[in-house]
Amino acid sequence: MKFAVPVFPGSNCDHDMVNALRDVLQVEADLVPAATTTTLDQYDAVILPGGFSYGDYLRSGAIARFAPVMTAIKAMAAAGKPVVGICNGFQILTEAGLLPGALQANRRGQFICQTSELIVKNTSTQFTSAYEPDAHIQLPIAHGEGNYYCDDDTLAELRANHQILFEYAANPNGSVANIAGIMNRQGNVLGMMPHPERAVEALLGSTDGLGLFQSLIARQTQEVAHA
Amino acid sequence: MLKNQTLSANELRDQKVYRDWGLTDDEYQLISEKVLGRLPNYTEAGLFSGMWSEHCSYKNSKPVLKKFWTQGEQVLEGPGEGAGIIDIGDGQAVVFKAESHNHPSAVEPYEGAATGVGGIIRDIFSMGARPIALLDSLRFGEPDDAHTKYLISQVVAGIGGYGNCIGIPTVGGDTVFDASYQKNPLVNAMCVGILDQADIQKGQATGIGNSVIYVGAKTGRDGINGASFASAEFNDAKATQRSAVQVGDPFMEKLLMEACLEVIHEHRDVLIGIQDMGAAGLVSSSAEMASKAGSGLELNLDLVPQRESGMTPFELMLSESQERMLLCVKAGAEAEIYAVFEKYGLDAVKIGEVTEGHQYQLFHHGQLVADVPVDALATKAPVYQRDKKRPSRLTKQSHHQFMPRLVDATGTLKKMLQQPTIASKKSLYETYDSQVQTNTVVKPGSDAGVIRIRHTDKALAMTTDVNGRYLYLNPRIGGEIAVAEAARNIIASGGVPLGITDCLNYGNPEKPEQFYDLDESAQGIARACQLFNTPVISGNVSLNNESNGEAIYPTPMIGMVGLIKHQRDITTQDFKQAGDGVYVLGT
Amino acid sequence: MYLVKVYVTYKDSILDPKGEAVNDALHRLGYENVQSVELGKYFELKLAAGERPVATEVDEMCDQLLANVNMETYRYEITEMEAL
Amino acid sequence: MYLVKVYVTYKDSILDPKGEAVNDALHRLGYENVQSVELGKYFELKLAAGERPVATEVDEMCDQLLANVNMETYRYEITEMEAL
Ligand SMILES: Nc1ncnc2c1ncn2[C@@H]1O[C@H](COP(=O)(O)OP(=O)(O)O)[C@@H](O)[C@H]1O
Repeated sequence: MKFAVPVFPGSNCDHDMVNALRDVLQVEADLVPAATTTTLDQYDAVILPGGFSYGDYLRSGAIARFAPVMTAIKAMAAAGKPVVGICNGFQILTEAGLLPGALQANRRGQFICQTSELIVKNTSTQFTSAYEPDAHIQLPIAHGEGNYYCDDDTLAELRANHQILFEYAANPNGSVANIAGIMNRQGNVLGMMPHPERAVEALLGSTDGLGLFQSLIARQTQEVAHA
Repeated sequence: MLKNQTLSANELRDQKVYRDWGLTDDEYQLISEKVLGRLPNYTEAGLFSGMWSEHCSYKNSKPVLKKFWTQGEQVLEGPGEGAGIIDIGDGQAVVFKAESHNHPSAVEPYEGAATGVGGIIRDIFSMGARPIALLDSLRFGEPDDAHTKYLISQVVAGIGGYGNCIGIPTVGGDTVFDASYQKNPLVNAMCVGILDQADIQKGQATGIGNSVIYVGAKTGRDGINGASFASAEFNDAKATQRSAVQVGDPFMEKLLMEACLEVIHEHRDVLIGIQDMGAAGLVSSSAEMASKAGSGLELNLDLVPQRESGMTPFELMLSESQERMLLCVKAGAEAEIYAVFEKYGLDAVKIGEVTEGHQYQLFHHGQLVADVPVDALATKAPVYQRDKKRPSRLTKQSHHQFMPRLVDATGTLKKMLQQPTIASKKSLYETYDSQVQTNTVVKPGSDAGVIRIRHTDKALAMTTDVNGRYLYLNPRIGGEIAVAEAARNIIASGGVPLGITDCLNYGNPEKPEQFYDLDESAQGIARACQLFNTPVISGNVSLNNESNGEAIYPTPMIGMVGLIKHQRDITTQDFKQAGDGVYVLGT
Repeated sequence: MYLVKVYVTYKDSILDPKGEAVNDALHRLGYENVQSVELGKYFELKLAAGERPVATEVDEMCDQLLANVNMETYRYEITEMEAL
Repeated sequence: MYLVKVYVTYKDSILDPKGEAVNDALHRLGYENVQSVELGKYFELKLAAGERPVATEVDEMCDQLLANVNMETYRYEITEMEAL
């Protein structure tokens, strides 16, 4: 399985993601420049990394959504391949309209870096199948604008279609309905504020992020086996 | 300050405008009579004011810094370059340095703190190292008035704002609240990087005809002559200084860092020197690069990328616009360097070249606007041996030890834990991304931050410490204690201390009692460094930390780095499980 | 040449965390009479006349980039610079 | 009750990285005719009449909190809400 990790100017968790994929999960992963990459056909999945794309000076993710690589990412999403946005990646996906809602400044106005307890709400997805239903997991968060907002109708829809994958056990940032991560209706685009790539080695405090990558990889292997 | 750009050399002398820039009458005379043999023009006097400021020349602190212990077989690069370097084996090295941004942070706390972080990061990557961690050492007044609260929240936001965005984890620091810092907060930032020893860079410009290339942000009128501002005493009446505000752009710096590291790693054969434009911007970086190499230098100021129109040579040379670097590159290799910066969307422009001889020459609109010996700027500032007098607070000290009477131990403990200085700093450091780069084994909140070195079994422990109150009571012993505390923090984290950097924060050195504090504590630090085998490899001096005549406690921040050979040896401060024994070691 | 002033604010139904923070801070400073604060963005653009009407262009820029129309609204004023 | 609109912008000579970023983004989107962008703040405050004149209070709030007078300037408009 081969992952693409686009590097937007200002991405800063791009190497962390690639290190997790290559060194820990032993899968192929390439950094691809957002400004010059126009196709991702050769990849099985794409993960938009955390950071401050274009400085996040306007709204986080607002400028990145126009980067050339986004055309390729949209094509991938439309083709049903997995598209994952972590932290800034989530912000970009909402700005790009690939996921509903928006991410606002944290309720207390400050950047927060801590380990947060999450509840895995839906485990019958390609992103979460390796977790136990309602598992409580520990993942680091590190964001200033992770306060998920959507209107009531959207929330109702997210709930009805089981699109909420991760909830905070204790809401750190003011997110609507404690939302930490959601997927699109089709189930192939995931956005989440917590950082699974920071939780793949016991030395660094938690390995609870492994499940997400393992789910994706297992699904891919299955598909290949079926084909 | 920016008016009067048209003053002639004679007018400058008669109106003594140079005084506003921090040059004394004696220094002005030295320049006219000994160094140049003529009156300096407006631009030249400006160059000297920047380069001869305490910040750039260490004219008051040199005799003190000489007393530091800087040896040790582990040292690859001692004080003098952008940052010091220590061998950590396997062909790798650790690079670190600390820098104070006290005055800018007092005036404009968010940007002052942010640009302090930005500056220290440039010092590290200009050595060829990739920054892997930040620490911050903060001193504020008691947090019970609105202004102090404002300073705290803005300084902390500024540090986080920069470090979080550029993607370097902030893994440690220390925070103390004391009335002595009420009007003069201290904001010291430290950056640690690692490199392969083959990549070590020097800030030098050699080889006649080689190109001097300017990269990064455009130059604007921000922070003109900030170096002499940083070295000046603070005073409520001087509200006009408020124009010296620079805004940091961490996004730009992220691109600049990646581009510079790419040049260092992949264009090593054509890169001769690289240095950041810090205090006294273009003049200090270029003059130092030429002086170190024994070269002359010629710059065409019309080529300097400019954000504003109509900037004078004085402004261009002394602007402290952030996120700029200066490179010296082999003649003919410019295009290959431009291509790298272009990829990151950054300006890279040849603005001059290395010349024969030892003159520093600036051209503007086709005219020679400054022509001075380069060493005069970079190394010939006067050095002052200040008078030293034991402060009355020490001579008057009674030998009766103050012994608190403890009646209610629990109550006293609870009260102590409520002291802001003792209480947890979690609400502050949780606003820093301490985990980006995914190497952080021990986050803030323990004795030292610990960063593993990827693909090895090693890790680095790092800490900042000093208790100004101890130095106030006894500068020499207080200095020793500061180093000892740092060493304990490293050892308690599983590391062997390697070396230190420092920020010497003191009052006005022209006051003999203040100079006593500086000189005595430096000797204490030196002695402790020798005992712990932790040479001083870099550092920074911040004098004149006074407001309305009152100095802060003598506060030499010690930043120490230690090596942990095996990751299994990493230890943390917290109790692990019920039933474990608790021991007290030492006296 | 045109000077365009663009004001971007949150839609009414949306909580504005930054505005709340400023509101609280003003109360702490003693301005108890402040009832509410909204914090929006204010852009000043200088624009050379293009082929299309300025207002059309500005509308587009706002929709695409300057505002997030899911939660923000915008308004703008256009002045010819010669007139300044 | 008063409605107060406050506009905060950078002083000259102060770097505006946010404005630059938006300017560059607009160029990449094809709006080459954009010459410059400044990005400031826009506040809408609702204020009950206090003991002191509104303008005095607003001036103070701006100086103390809403603007950073080291690098920003502000202007404001005050409207009586009844008049709205
Ligand atoms: N400004 C800061 N930045 C980052 N970490 C900090 C800061 N202040 C305190 N810390 C963290 O909290 C711990 C305890 O802080 P403090 O009580 O000030 O120092 P110490 O225990 O070293 O005397 C430090 O070791 C550090 O990990």
